[in-house]
Amino acid sequence: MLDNILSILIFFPALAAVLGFIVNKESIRAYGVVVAIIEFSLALLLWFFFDNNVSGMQFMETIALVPTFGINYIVGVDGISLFIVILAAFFTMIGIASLGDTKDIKNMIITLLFLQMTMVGVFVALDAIVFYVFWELSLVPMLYIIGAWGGPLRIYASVKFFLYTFTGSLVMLVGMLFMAYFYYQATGQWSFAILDWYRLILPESFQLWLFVAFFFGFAIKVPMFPFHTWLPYAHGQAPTIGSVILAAILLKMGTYAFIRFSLPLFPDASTYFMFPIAILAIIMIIYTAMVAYAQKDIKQVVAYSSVSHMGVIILGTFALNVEGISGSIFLMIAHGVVSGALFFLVGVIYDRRHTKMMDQFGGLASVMPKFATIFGIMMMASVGLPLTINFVGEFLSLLGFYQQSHILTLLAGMAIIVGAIYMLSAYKKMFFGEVTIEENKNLPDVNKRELIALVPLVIITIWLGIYPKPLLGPINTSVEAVVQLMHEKSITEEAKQRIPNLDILINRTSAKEAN
Amino acid sequence: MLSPINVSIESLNLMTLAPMLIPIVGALLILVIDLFKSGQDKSMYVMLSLLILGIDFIFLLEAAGIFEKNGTVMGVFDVMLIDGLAILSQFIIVSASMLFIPLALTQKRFHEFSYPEFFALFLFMIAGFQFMVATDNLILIFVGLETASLALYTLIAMHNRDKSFEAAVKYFTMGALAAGFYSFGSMVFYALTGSIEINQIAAVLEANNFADIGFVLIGVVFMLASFGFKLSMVPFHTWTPDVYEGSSAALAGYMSIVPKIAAFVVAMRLFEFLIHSGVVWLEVILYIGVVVTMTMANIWALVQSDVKRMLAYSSISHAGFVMAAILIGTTQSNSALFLYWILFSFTNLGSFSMLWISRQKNLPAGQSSDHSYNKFAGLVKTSPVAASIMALFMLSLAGLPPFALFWGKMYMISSAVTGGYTVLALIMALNSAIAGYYYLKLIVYMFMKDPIINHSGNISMVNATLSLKTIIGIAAVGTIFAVLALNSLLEFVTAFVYNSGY
Amino acid sequence: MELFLYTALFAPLVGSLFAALFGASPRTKIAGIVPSILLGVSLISSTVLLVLVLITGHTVHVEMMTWMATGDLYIPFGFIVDQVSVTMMMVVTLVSTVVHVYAIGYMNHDKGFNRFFAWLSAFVFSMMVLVMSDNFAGLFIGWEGVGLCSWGLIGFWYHKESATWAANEAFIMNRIADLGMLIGIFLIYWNTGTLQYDGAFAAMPALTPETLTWIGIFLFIGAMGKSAQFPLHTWLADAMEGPTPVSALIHAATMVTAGVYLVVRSNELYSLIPHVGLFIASLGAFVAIFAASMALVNRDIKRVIAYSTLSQLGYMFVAAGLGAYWVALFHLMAHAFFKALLFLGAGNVMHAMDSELDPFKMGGLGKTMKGTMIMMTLASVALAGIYPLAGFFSKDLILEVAMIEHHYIIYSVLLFTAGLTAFYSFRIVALIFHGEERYKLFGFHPHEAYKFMLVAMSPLLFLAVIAGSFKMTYFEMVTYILPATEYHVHNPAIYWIMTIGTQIFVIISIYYAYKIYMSRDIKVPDGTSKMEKSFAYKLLINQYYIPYFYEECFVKPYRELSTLCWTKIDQKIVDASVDGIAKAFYATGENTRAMQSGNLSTMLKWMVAGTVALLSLAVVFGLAARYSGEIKVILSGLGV
Amino acid sequence: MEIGLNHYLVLSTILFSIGLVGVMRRKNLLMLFFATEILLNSVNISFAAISHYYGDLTGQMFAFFVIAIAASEVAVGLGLLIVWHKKHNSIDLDTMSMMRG
Repeated sequence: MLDNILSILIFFPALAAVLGFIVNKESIRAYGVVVAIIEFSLALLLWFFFDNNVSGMQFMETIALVPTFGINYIVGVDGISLFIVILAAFFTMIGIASLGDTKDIKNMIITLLFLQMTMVGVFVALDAIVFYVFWELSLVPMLYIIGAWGGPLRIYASVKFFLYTFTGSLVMLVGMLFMAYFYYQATGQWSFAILDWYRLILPESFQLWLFVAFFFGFAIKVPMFPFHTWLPYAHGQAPTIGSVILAAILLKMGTYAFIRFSLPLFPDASTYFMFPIAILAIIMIIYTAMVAYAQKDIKQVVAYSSVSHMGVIILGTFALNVEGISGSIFLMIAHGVVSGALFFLVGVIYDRRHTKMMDQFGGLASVMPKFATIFGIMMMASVGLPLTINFVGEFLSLLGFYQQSHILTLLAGMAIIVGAIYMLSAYKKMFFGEVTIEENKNLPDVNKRELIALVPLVIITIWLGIYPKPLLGPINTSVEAVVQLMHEKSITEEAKQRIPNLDILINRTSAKEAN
Repeated sequence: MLSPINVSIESLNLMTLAPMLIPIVGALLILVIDLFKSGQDKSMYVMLSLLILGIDFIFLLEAAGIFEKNGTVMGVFDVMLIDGLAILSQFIIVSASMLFIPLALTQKRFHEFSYPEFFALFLFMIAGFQFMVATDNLILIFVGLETASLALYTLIAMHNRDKSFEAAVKYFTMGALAAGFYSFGSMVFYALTGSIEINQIAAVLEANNFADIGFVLIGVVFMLASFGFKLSMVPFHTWTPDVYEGSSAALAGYMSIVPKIAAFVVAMRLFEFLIHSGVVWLEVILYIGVVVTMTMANIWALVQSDVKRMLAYSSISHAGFVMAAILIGTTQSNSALFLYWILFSFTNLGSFSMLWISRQKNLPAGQSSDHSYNKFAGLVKTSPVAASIMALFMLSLAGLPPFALFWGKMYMISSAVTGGYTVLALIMALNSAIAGYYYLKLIVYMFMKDPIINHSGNISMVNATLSLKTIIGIAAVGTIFAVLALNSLLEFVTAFVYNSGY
Repeated sequence: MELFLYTALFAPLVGSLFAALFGASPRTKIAGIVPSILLGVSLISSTVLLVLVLITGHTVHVEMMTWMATGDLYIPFGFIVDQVSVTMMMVVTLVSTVVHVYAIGYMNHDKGFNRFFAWLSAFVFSMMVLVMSDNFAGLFIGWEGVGLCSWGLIGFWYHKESATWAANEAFIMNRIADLGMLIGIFLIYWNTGTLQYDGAFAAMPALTPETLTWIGIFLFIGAMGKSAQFPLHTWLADAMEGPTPVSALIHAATMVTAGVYLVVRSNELYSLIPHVGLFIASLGAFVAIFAASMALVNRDIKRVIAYSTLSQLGYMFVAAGLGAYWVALFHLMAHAFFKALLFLGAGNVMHAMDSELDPFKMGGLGKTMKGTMIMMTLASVALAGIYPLAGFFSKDLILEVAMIEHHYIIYSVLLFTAGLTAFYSFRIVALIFHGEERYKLFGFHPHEAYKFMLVAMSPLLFLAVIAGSFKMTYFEMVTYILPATEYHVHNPAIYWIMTIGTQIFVIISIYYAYKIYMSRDIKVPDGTSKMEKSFAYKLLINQYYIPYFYEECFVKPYRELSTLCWTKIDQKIVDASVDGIAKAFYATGENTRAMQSGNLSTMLKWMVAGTVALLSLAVVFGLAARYSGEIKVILSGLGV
Repeated sequence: MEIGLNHYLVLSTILFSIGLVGVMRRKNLLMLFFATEILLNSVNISFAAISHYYGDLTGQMFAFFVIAIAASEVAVGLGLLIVWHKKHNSIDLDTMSMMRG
């Protein structure tokens, strides 16, 4: 059971989805909830049996797919991917549970389950092609969700989302094929297994090109400035659940891939491109924050804010030291929780008023106090207040990058200012002041179903803000291994001294082999 | 003073001829049956030709066995040439035909299938293609080519609509021109080398290492022109969309697969030795041709309003994509070509069959063409299964993993990478991105729009019968689970291509 | 002892959560009383700790649990009670207990009663975290926490536009400073490898001067934000939008002094970099007079008191900057008492005048509100620094420090400011309580506040009066960990001249204040009088036009730039280019599809044309190949 | 002067070009077929000539095959032509452009 728990995690939702076609429309919601709960508890089981002291991959499975061309089905988790997997399961669960009454809800739930398969797949895949398969496959359900349940511009938004990401990842595919080819030249056999690639030391020039190729795929997914413009449309048009999953999980694929591929495979290139990327990240942080400030649509504010936060994540990733990378991974989780919650909250108000324009609101604090409180907590988390989940991530990311560049960190630190500006003004517009518009006079406060989604998120936000250790521990262990690997692999002087040497011995063996 | 001919039957080894003879005999058989007792039901003919093709297939397996034992075989005065390419392509031809022929058993009655000639011609055509791929003698190639083409023109015309006649005439006329080019080209080669067998031509040319390159190139140009026509390379592609639109969806799907693979094999035989012996010009021209073909075809496909026409352009683009293999000319690329085409034939035949299955007798009201996008709007509401399957084929054509065509694309691009054609690889990749748009367009219509024409229930299935559904089922399964068969397929193809020295 | 520490720390939190339970429900007394009681508990345990520290000189240091640990970074939730922090704890708990009790009366009729106490206790908790934490990260938690609570309390009446605006202004300005602090923290971590006070300060002497300077500057930027030093001062005056108890607690006694606390806490750092210290002192002096000058003319009692707070903070920074840390701390403590008292008094007045703030519309309130009058007068006396009240000991000490450190400019500035202080304090006292009863014109019916409110205020009054006498004991205690420098002008002559001189100067100012503002012909200013026309008046009443300047030069441009970024850059450039590429492809298709004219002979022409094109290329190439030799010759002839 | 191989080749090339021009210019379907016939037969000439020049029969065989194929092409072509003429009673190319774009 435990030996192939990962495969179960991946394919259980898919199987459930297929069977879901038979389930009656009336009871599909219950079905979906149950399936999601089972999946989530499996994920928790995974965490329970996860060995925090092993830096390498655990629960690995290998099945030969196309051995002649070196494509194998390899999956495994380490501290880096573990929690994102759990997060994915968690969000699908509360997402389905809190799903309002939507038209053809059956298709929606089935699509969500398929989406869950692809999400889990991306984060546990250890073979480049398998990774690519899930990576691309994840576009389809999201395309359908945005395109079928979205707003007026939904088709434009969904197609843009699909094609933009698709294009980027095709360039990435070429990069992967090159990588495999280099491996073939070096060892005489084809392999797409990431762990094999880790052992390959490339000359710097190759690294630079491959880094760029991979960069396109990842940067569009993140999305990094200037490839971010699909995101506002996608978020703006998508239904609540779509935005939540998109912001919470799908965006993380890009940043996760940076840590899984770019850094360990191309340490020198990563060092070489560190400053350009850091500058992009800073543009993301400040520029998108300003754009967010200019928005009139609360959902767009949240959308742009998440771009801004992704900037901090990127910055932490390219700090190339343990503090920064752990911070960025933690911030992935944090941002998932917080922005997911924010999109939920926007959905709550949208369901009531069918508008997202902030000037349609005002004074909601007196009408919907519970809602205002939760929104306030999440907003404060999003602006990175200490003892909320976001702060830990942002603090560590910035702290990490400070070692690389002082002035850039100072600029990036503006995040805490500009973030406060747009968030507070948005909150002021929506919740403070007198209630002017008639419809707002007696809006119902958050109901039970919405609380099901929101309360756990609030709890997590505070709990992990006060006690992040359960996550930081495993993350730290794996990140140390990655950083050490990078240091050992790097060939240029600059990389050697920018990437700290932890002189620890990496054990890439999976837990099973370990004991 | 002529001496009496004495040849031992063994030296002829007629086994090499058997796979072609079978369909011919079958065709004659059908004609004879009609002669004695006309007015048989089409189902009988369908099953009969299916059986014949089955036998043909078995003989092919036989041939494959022989090839695996003792490599390339020449036969019948060294006119026939049974090597890996021949066998692989014949496999594709025959199996694609076997997948095609049951499509004749439609719900609606279509004029052409009521004639036994249809099936006879069909079998003749297959024989023609088999000849084409199983020789390196220019005459025999020519004969095979023309047999197949002439039969094909007639098949198209038999659909018996204004459009189909127009299509047939267009195809025919341009085909005639292409034939002219072909004969002129082979004339040039004959003049240069005094031989009409490709390997000997190659030998002679290399012997005097391309002394008068100018004339060689002239020959090459005419060959390019004629095969460019067959493979619908820009600018020789103009017939493709019209012919596809004019002919029945099923036949269009067939045309997008079988004639092309035959032409590919010949092109491979003819051009690769030239490229390998360093005719830079041809390399450049092919490079341009490949890029232009796949890009332009994609761009034209973007603006189509009829699904069948869109698929026509898309298959042009796919052909261009695969043409790259001949340009790259490594073993990996050549096996990538076959791999790609096998997977492509599944997917494409599937998608055309989906059109075929949704085909009404006459044009639906307010429609300019049989398969406009609007017809499929909101299909997911009326018949979700059909919509999902169609979407599946579209995604596969777009090269979305893990569906069939992705693996072909991936292997092809990888071969470009290993062949050192980095830029080409990038262009190929990005082209699939462009192509993504129009495949997506259909999905958008099916899944995200509301029905525009108020079709009564299952418009998408009006033409459905068990056999059609079976074919589509096979195609769908093949498309989804391609990855499982991939390894063995890859080994098989690579072995055959490699052993026949390509 | 840990027990007391944890009680002192967490009692307020419990109170806050308790009040929060009633957050949505209508106001209940219990939601106010329980937090007050819990604060009392916290006060008691702080006192116990104070006594312990006072007697034994021991310090209590606990580490509750790990917070963040990754790489080499290790940050625990650690708390320390030493002489410095215990002082702050006393101040905080004492003042806040008083304010809580007072607020039960003050907020009596407000429908946000419960919410108010939730926020207020939460504030106390974060303040305790701030002062008790044993590392910079913990400090930062409290730092941001108090910021959050002050946001919530300034904007407590959220339906008022001005209130919410002020709240956001305060939060954002503090954020700007916090960034500086964060950078300071990063510097400390990467240079000393830890964020624990002891570890960090122990490592500091080894660092290069410029590193230390940077650390010092960035930490002080943080302090500037919280303590509203120039140029980040504007938020404090606007923060008076909040309920008066809030002003008393947060914007007089506790939060704004956090900056001073930070500087005192990192005295080991600042004593290594005296030049930064001098800068701090100078800035402090400047702010002292700058704020006092604005207080002279302002027509809003709360703002006047706010400015005086600002100016007193300036005094504290002078002391801290000049290395007299214990003096700074001492003045902090004394100031907390009388300033809180002053605010609460102002609160009574507001209550009486139903939220009227313009002293010119009052006058003669002394008759109806004796208690308040006495308290405010005494508080003002203390503030002015008249012997023997608290202000005299703490404030004059600072003057002496300046004198002894030979910073005569600073000294004279402070001296002059002392005069101003006395003047504006008694200006409002006079305007409010004495002279003609102008409020009658506006139909107010003032009344004294509840008894228990006055009773609640009395401890502050008591302390404001006698706090000065603790000077030496306090010195003994706190100099366990702070540099123990006695500040005494040794030449008795000069000493006496100084002291007496100051006293006289102050008294004169008070006299003038009374003389001007008690006169019968005080009218509500209507912008006609000569004084109001004068440039100086305009300058002062408009706060040196600094808020306008900020509005014009930062707020507006930022807003416009944001809109520009969105409408122009994001949509017109970035997004348009992406769509442009797609459109380009599509347009190419539309334009070239004409090639497919459907006419057979055109198709044939295309085929032939293609062939001919290839043919010509072939011929060219062939010729080139044949005559390659000649071509080479020609090219070389051309010099290629 | 006596006629050599080149003359035949030149002749056939000229004929081929004529054929091409015809293919491009002719709007009448029937004429179009004639033009294609010219194309093929021009090739036949040179095949015959070359095979005589090399003195082996392959070329002439090719020529025969070409003739045969030409014949069958004409058969199919005329068939199509007749059908078209029945339907539209015109054999002008410009009548057949239903499908375009």
